[in-house]
Amino acid sequence: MVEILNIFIMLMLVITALAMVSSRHLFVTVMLSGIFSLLIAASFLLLDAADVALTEAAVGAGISTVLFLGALALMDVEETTRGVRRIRMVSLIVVAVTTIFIVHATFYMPAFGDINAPIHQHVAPWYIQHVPIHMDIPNIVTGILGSYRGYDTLGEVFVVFTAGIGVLSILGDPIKNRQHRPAHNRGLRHYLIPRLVGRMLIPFIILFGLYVQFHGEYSPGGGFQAGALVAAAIILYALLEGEDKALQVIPMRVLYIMMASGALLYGGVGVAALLMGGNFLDYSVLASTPVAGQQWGILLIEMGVGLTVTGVLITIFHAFAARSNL
Amino acid sequence: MDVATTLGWLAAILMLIGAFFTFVGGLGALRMPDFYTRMHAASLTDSAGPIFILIGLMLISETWLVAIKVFTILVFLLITGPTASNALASASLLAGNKPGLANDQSEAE
Amino acid sequence: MNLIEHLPVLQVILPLLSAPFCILMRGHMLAWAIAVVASGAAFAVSLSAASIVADGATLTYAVGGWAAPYGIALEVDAFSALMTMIISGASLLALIAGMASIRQQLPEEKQSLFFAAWLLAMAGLLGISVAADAFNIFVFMEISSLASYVIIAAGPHRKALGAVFKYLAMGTIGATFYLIGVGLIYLMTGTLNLDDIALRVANVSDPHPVLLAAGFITIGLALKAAVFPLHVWMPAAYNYAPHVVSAFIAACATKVSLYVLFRFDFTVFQPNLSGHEFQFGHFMMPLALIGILFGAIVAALAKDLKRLLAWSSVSQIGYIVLGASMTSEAGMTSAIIHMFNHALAKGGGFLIAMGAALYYTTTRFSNLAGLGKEHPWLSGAFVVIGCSLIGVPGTAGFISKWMLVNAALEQGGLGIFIIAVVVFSSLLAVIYVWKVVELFYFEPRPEGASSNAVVVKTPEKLLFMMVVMLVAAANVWFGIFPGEPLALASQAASMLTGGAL
Amino acid sequence: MLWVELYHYWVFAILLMIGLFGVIAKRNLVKKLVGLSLFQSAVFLFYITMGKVDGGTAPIVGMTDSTDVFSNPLPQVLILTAIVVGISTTALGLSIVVRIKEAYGSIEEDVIHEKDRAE
Repeated sequence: MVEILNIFIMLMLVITALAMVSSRHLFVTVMLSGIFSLLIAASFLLLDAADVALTEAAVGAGISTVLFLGALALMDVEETTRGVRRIRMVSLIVVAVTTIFIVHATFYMPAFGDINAPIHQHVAPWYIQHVPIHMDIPNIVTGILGSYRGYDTLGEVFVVFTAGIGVLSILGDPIKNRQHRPAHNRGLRHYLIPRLVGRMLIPFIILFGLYVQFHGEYSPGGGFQAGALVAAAIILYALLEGEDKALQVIPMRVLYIMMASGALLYGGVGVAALLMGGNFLDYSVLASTPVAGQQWGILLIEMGVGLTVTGVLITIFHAFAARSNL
Repeated sequence: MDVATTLGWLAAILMLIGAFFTFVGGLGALRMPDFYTRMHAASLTDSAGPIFILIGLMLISETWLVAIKVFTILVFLLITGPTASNALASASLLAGNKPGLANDQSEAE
Repeated sequence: MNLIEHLPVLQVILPLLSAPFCILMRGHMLAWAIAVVASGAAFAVSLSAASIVADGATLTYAVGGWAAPYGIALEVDAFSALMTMIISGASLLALIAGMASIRQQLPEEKQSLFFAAWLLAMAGLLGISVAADAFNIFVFMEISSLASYVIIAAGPHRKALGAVFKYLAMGTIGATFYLIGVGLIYLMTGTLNLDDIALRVANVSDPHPVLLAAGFITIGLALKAAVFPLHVWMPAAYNYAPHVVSAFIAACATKVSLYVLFRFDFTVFQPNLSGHEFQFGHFMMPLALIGILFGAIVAALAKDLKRLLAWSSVSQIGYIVLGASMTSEAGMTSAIIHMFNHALAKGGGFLIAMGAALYYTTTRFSNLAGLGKEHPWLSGAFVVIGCSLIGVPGTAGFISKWMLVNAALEQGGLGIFIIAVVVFSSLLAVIYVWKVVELFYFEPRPEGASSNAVVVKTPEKLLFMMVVMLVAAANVWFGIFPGEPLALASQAASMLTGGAL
Repeated sequence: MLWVELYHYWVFAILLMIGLFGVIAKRNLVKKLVGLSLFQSAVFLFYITMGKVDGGTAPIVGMTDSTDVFSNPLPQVLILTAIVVGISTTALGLSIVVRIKEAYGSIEEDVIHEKDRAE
């Protein structure tokens, strides 16, 4: 039964992808890419990856679509050139050859779902066995993400941080960009119903974000998903009430501090472990018992992730919005 | 028939009804003549379909917690769906997209 | 706390954690100071790590206290120590020399963001160099790439944007190809730690997916390393980046991708896949040879100093790949020592382009004539660095060419052909360097040519000239006394090819 | 049956190639970015697919019976990181496209090339 659902979603994925690439209307392409993200999130859920599904839904279908739409507000939404025929032929050949190579190799891969495949025999069972012992938390994904591979996650936070300062550096400070124009942007003030409903929803979204943040050790979720949710709530506020209002609630200065302090909090936990005699990011030394230390460490670094992600996503939104109203 | 089986059958029927509404909504969005009628079809059935499907799911959920969660989802869907349709329609109207009325059509012919 | 023990991780986190402080500081000079101090600290760490590993030792570090393969391991050996020295040294020198140029090209309010991105780019490159985990390499590759896009896009010309977009698209494809390769390896072996992969890849049920992985990883990294014919993003990106960024990125960015490629191929694939040495050599060598000639020819036709240097990089990367494609210890030594020597020469070359732009606004040839008379020291330094690019005896470039020719002689009949190509491309290098020298010394300054775009303050000028002289002197010094880098390079080469025997 | 065991990988290959085609062949910069994110999504699917165990559940201890078989958590961790990297790249790419549009008045590569050449 699940297999049929799987095949159905896979088919939908391919169809959506084809439509995305072939549509000449960019708006359609972007909306289809949002649908694609939701479909692939459903597929992740079927494949037992709840955390990934939550992230993909929040990021791919939510934030990414908002960013694309913000950028499209500035451009022609019609694709005018079809491209050079020669390039299309060359890319078709490249693509076809690569596909043949991959499909050829799949025949020698372990079968889908085979528990005897090497990946289920080495390393991964150790994690499943040791997360309850080392950290005593139910969500194994959070345990690996926060501690065993915490250094990767540190890198991930800095990737987000880089994107934040990158967009600011490329598009310029939103406040300065906004000074050049009259404040005609009032959000959706004249739309009564969306405004009322939206305002009612914002507290719930933030509440859910906080739940995802602090319940990440027990259920799917964590700093990144929570950050995306809280940022979505603030972005919704900005859409309803206008960016000026949103910038009054959380000024740019605060956003700068959020971006930097989240990354520093994460790094700081690592350095604290270093100073207390452990290796970098070795949370075991942070508290009286190693298990408590691990739990504190994961809690703190997840907060760092949440802070940075929230700050960066809101900043990126403001940076785009300030441009598109020029 | 014990209670569980009855509930199961009831849930199946409710979900089928919900699926039917959703399907009709999709059909309407494809076949209706202009933007507003299409949106009307999609929006109405997008509220009706989930009501039946989610109530069906609530009937067969194993614990109360799950049922409450599904109910919460239903409440949010009932609030956000129509709001989105409203926003979409007023945006379209604001952009100058006039509804195609019956007499307009006769003029066009 | 024993600091020596923590050297591998300090190497990365010192610049990484300094970056957020840069954006918290309002003053741009303060951000510059943080960047300089962090680069200096990273350079000091890399020097002390290099002194430990020079005799073949390896520093390993388990991040989070979790032993590999469960946790992420860091490893510093001779090869990575050399890379970290190149990266942090290039960053330090470029930052010190670039004060005036940054002021010329970047608005003040953007500078603290610029320095933060700079530090992140450097930290990413350093993170790749010390990583011993296939996925961790991907993460830090993305930090360095994203930050590089940001600092290149800071270039004042609008063409910088197009160049960055192309770089972003191709860089992401390259990184994703690498990710696919890592995924395939993980699928077949169940591990991500490089040493563990090397152990387990020999016992996989079927080599086909591993071969596909080798293909994806090689192509992905070759894309990021701008190996011919995947170099198309590189000349424009180097050309339109801010001058100071060109000097930094050109010295180290593509070499780090090559470093990952070599490490992966020589320690994971070649010892465990029969015939893979042959495949690697015969895939890379023709590309390297064509790249060497093609890059040199386009460079000889260039009409802009930065463009010339960028295309010369295509050619010089060819030399590095050529050395590696012989899959012998001598060839690998020549490749690694050329990474170091080319960083010195190319970094220096872009520093001089920066100086020229400082005095004459642009680096177009039509605008640079007569530089030799007005700024004799600067053009003198270019002559030295140009000699190093050509490979004149007595300069650093000669050492690597000499090693390359020696390695080629081991290859028998094919070696003669290789040497012929190397000699011919050196002649082309003479042509393109001579073009600039002629321009500097033998052509009069055109009437009405623009000059002195910004007021260069005396301390800035002193620092700049000091760095340029230092780099020029290093080009000569390491040509006469190549001891330390050569020791590291041959140590690294024997470690890499030792696995292949 | 062979195809049931492998079709997930084939879907990955097809999606990957649709994305790659979008990046290489399309001349519109936004389209290229959409292709790029499609290309990355395909890789996410590949990783998650290989982590699935038949009859397994999401790797959360104690959600259901403790004797459960869990799907492999490690690819999920890697993909969480990769998704974040993907959105960061997209955001940065979009901001560059916005600047290109302002500088050139177009986001079609051919038009941009022409304007560059005209300079």
